[in-house]
Amino acid sequence: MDILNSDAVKYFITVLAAGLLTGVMYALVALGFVLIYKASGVFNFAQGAMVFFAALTVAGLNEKFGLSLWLAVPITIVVMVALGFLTERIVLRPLVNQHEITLFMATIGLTFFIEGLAQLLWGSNVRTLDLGIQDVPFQWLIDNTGILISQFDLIAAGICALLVGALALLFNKTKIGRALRAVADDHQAALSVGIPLQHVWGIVWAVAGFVALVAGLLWGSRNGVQFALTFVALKALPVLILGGFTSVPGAIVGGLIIGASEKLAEVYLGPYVGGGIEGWFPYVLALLFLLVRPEGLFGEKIIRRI
Amino acid sequence: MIYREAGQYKTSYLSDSQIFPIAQDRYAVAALLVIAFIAVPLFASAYIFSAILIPFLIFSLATLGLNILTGYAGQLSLGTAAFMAVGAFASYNFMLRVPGMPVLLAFVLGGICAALVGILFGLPSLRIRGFYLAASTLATQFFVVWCLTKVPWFTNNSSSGVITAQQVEILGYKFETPQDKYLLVLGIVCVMALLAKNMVRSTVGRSWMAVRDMDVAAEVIGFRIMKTKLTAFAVSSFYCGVAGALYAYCYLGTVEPEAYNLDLSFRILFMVIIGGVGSILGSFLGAGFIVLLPIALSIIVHYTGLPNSVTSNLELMVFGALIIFFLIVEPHGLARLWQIGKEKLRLWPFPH
Amino acid sequence: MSGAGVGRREIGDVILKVDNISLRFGGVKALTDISFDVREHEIRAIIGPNGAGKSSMLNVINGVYTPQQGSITFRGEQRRDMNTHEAAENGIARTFQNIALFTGMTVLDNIMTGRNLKIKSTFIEQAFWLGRARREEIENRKKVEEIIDFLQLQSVRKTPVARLPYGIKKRVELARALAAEPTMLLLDEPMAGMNVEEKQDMCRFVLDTNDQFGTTIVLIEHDMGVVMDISDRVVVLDYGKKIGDGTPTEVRNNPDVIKAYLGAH
Amino acid sequence: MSAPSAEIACDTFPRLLLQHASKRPNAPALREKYLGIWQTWSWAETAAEVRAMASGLAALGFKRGDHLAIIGDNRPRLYMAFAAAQSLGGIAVPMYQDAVAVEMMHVLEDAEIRFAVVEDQEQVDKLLEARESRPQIEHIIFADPRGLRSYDAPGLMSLEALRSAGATFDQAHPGRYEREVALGKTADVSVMLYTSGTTGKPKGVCQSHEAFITAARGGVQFDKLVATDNTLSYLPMAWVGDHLFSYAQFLVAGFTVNCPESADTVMTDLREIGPTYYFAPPRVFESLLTSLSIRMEDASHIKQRLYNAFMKVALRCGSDILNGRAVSAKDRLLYALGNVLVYGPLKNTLGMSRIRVAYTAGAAIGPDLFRFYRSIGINLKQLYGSTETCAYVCLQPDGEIKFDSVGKAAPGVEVKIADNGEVLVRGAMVLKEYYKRPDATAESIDSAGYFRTGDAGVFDSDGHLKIIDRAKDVGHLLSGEMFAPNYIENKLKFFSHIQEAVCFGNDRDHVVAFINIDLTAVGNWAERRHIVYSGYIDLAGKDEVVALIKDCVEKVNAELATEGELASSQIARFLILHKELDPDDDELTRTRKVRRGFIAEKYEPLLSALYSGKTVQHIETQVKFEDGRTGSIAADVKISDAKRLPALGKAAA
Repeated sequence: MDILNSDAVKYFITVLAAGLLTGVMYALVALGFVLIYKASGVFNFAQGAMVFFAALTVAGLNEKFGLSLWLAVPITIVVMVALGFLTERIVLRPLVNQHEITLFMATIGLTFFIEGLAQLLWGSNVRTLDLGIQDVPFQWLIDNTGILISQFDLIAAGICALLVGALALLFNKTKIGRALRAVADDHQAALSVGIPLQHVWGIVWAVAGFVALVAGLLWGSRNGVQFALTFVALKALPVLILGGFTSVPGAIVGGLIIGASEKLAEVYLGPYVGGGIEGWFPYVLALLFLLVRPEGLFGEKIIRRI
Repeated sequence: MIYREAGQYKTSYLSDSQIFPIAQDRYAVAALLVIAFIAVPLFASAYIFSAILIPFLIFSLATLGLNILTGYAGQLSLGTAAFMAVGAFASYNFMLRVPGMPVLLAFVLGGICAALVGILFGLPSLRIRGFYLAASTLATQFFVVWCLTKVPWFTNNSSSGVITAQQVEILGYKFETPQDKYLLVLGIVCVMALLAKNMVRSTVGRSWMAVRDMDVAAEVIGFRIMKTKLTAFAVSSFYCGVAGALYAYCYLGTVEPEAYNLDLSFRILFMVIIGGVGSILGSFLGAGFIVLLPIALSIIVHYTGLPNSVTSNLELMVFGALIIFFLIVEPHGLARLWQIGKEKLRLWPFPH
Repeated sequence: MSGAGVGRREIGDVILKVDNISLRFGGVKALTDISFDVREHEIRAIIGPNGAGKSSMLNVINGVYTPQQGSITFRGEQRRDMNTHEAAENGIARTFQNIALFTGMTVLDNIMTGRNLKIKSTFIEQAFWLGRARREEIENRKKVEEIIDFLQLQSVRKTPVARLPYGIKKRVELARALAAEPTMLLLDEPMAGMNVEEKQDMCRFVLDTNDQFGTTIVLIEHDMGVVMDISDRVVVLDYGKKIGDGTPTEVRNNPDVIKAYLGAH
Repeated sequence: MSAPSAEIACDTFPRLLLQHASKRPNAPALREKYLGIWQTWSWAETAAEVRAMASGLAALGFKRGDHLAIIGDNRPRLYMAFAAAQSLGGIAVPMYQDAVAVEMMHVLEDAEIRFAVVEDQEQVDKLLEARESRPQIEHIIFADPRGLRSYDAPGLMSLEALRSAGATFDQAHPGRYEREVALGKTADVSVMLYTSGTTGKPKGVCQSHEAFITAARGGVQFDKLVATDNTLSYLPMAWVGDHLFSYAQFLVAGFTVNCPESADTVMTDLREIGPTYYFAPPRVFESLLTSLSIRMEDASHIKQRLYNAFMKVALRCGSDILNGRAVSAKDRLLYALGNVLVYGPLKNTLGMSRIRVAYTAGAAIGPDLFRFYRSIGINLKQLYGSTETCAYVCLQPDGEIKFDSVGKAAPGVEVKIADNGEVLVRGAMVLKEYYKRPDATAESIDSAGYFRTGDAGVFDSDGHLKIIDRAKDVGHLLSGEMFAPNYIENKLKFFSHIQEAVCFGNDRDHVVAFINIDLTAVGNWAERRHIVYSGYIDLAGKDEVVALIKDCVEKVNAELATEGELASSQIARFLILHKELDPDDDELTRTRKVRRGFIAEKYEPLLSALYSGKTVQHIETQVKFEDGRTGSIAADVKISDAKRLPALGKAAA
């Protein structure tokens, strides 16, 4: 058991754990994508912008109006839910039954709109968001194992787990959840048994807005609230490619893989090629993966009939 | 209304398949070319050349490139800027490292390098489609820019990562003034637009559209899907590569890899959407629109007395809203509006 | 309309032979141990109730599906399975049950795509509209125009296919298949969803094609009247199995076929 | 006879052809839209094809004086067949391509057809069927081999085969073709056109080269037609008008004749070619105007207002501008603006922007219709003629256009009015004879050489001829006043809602009318009023429609009231027929003239109801469908009274 105690191994575990915990947060963003994709077949590129918008709104309310987090967060929840509803109403409803690429491009437009709106409302300077959780190593772990793991990451991971659990409950135990799943399985069938499709879509967008807020709070307090937050959402793309667009477990597993692999790659591969590979490594990984398994880890294989 | 087509009949397939079958269109295009090549250089100011006309033409070329891939071949790409970057840095290195390299050849070689990278990153398109492909083209975007930033050889060991484009000289004539550069870009863009038009009206263009519209049927009638898609990637990337080189040589002058970022890719995608998916003319309309819009916005903002910082955010919002608007109301963009208008004029005063 | 076989080209040797073809999708058996042959210049119909595996059979013949078992012999060359591109190069063209036209193109361009295998110029030559590319474009346009004339599509030549009525779309699809000058034409329900007049037209076009170009035709059709009128021989499938094979009269009197059809209706 | 020289007189069609071929070998003679483009035959190519065809016919034994039947749509090769037959001293006999077998049979037998050049399988089938009872039909030559590959009837061959046989024959007999052409005399019969014949069997009208060449020369000179003109030939080749415009004038003036791709594409093809010289019967102009109005109704409000405003300007001054009369500067300016915004585009979309001269004939044209085309700047004119006069008697000179006259006597034509009002014509263009009908010939040409046109007409003060009716149709009411049914029918038909009208009144005390509504126009009218209908019968029976037609009838009555003697011919009662009159049911001739007697017999119950005062009459009618089956339709036809006005002239007196 000496090997486990060697510095190299400890370092590896530290990196891996940090990666996995980041991955959990990726998964959280990816979850927003999956929710919307499952229910309405829209690949919502604007999820990242929604994360940014949420974080900026909380920070802005806090900074400009001096509202405490306890007040700013509920207001933002309302704003995000409204944003989700409006998006569904104004952007996606008129595009129903369009080609998926068209929907995708519409969400790119939405991304720009939301980003512009966020900065127009709150300005474009970098802000901090203090959730009261220190981003310091978890002392107990250092004492006992010598592995450095951020306390913040751990708590964030915990919150993510809670959220996933809550969503799972929502999906599996409630009436809305059952309707949602029915819609996800087959739009036509859901319609024919009388499930109000657009109602369900509105709810999904609202929930996605809420998920974006949670992600925005966590990422914002970790990295500061700034435009770069939107790039976090881009990281969710490889996560989705790995996990499959329609799978909640896929989003989680994919997030963990991407989080871990990009950190490991950066630490162990980066120095040889000049560093900064975190930016593209997940994509190339996902790309290579796609070539082997185009439908993702948990996605369903599509048989095309002619 | 202005169209008088009675009596324009075709006695050969050649005249029937010409680019502008209607005589009035031919005259209009000829007039436009005369204006662009002769009148504009005589009267336009340096500001108009460098702030409007040159970027408009270069973006048109890049949009044309993306339109070939997305509009004609149906493969969505978010990595346009990366191909532009490859074209620019490859041209730079050809100029730098090959003594006596003619600049036009360097542009072509830059385009070819971009085409090769395009083929490489187009390979996934054989197995994946739709936004899976779009997501994977993001890999190109990030990887290429990272490569150019991290490998000092590409930027000739420039410490800041910034390169300065060499002097453009063709047959001893130095292209220095904005006017010179405008004419050079205009010439290249016209020739390449013509080539693109020829491609889309020939078998290669039909193969792209066939794969776009119904790939199984395309395969059954004998198109090779792989060859078709990769040709589209290659041609598209070539166009983007040349546009990227012109962006560096005739517009920015000094340039860093980050200039070819994701934002530029999106901007060109917007030009395609607003201009018209699957339309050569649309590429020009879209580019014109998106080049002029911020200028118009800043004028408006200036007159309304709002702070200047508003402009850039307003620009984002207007772009976003316009994209959504066009996708909902007129998915084929300005080109379709133009076409509808033209049809109306042809049928005037009848509605149909 | 002339009756079956009247004055048509003489039927030749076996051009296509499928032996013991079995095809499964996952656990579902689409085709089980199917064997039959098609002779040169004949019109061979495949009939059967819905889900009998007719379309799957065509998809196996031109390589869209790969059967798990069996072999295909086309023009004397035996192979495990067909590949789509090989099939096209060997002169097998087809139409689809659900119209598979290129919706963003005009009628003319759609039919021109059918000639792609005849085009030898590279995309660079095409970009420069050089001698060979231009010549090929014009030669092929002429061929396409002959087909437009043959199928009487003159008035819609430059109409985008999306704007056409259903019956004309079907005809354009036939035109695209004919543009390849195929030796064998696979028609998947060419008359489905048509009214009586359109059906008559289509029958005439199918017979004319067979007559004029000597094209071997394998067609799937539901309308028994049509099948009996125009086909030389008929294969009957039911639940992926062959239950009858012979001339229309033989098939009509086959007790298994009668049973399957009565059972289906 | 010696070999022909270039000096030979151009007094037969084959010699005219050769002259064009030698003088302007590369100029376009014929065009046909085929395989998507306008395939062109130069004069040299045309002459060469004709030569090959003629030699081929000669090889088959076609002799001087033989008849060659020509059946099909307007195709360059069929026009060439005329010249080929004439080169050998033969006579071309064009036949209506849509004629049913029975009608065809009569002509085939009457003209003793041994040779026929036909377009396609459809015609071949008809001839093969005819041959079972008319075995003299030896050779059937078809232009389009489609579907005919497996036919093995004796004497059946393709035009392609005929031409190659001709080429071989030509080589074996050098100079034969030239000799044959040189043998032709201008007085030889060149073509035999069958009259549509409102009564009795069609008669073959024998016309010489001289007749048609004279008529063509007169027209060419009159309207200054030149070699660069273009026409679109789309009217039946068997009709005298087409023969004059697309064959005789084509060879005289040397302009280009363009053949449309198919019947479906005539409008598109017209637009593409943009002819400079155009001919159409009134019904074509009428249906064009109808479809134009319907299309305009869908236009946006602004466009409609623009259109209406400028059409007002055009109606005010358009004709005057075209006639070269003085027009105020303001109107000229407005008209010029209108030309840019409305008339120009309108003519362009109709394919008429290049027209220098357009003619209409064959039936009376409504003044509104006529005025419309002239006002937008189309030089539309009327002419008067018949099969027996090579469609050539009176023409309207430029600048002297009257809506109700057919113009002045054309160059080289003598016209006079007989005592009974009948128009008499003398000149080179008058027929040689009716084929094998010396009785009919004698009856229609008087001792002084005047041809009786059978039309009743008067000259007005400017020397313009005004045609009132068929002379034999002009009858008298019981009261003794003149009754000219056609005249009244035409007035009715000028209303766009009325497709056909048949008037009765000879030897009766008042006039009654059968009316066919125009399904398109009235259907549209009904749709705009949200009147639901299922088809012609249903629509014709609607009270609203009856009221609409009644209004038209009363307007006609009002007009008639001002016309002296004709005032007594006002329509007392009318009905809307329950079926459309149809040539297939023998109610109309192939040229769509009503067969009044036949109709009176067929619808006897309706006619007696009109005169008996009933308001409803049940009737059952046999009809023939397109596929040859017959069926019957039954309906209760409503009969209405129309208001008559006191004669204005009389009231004053």
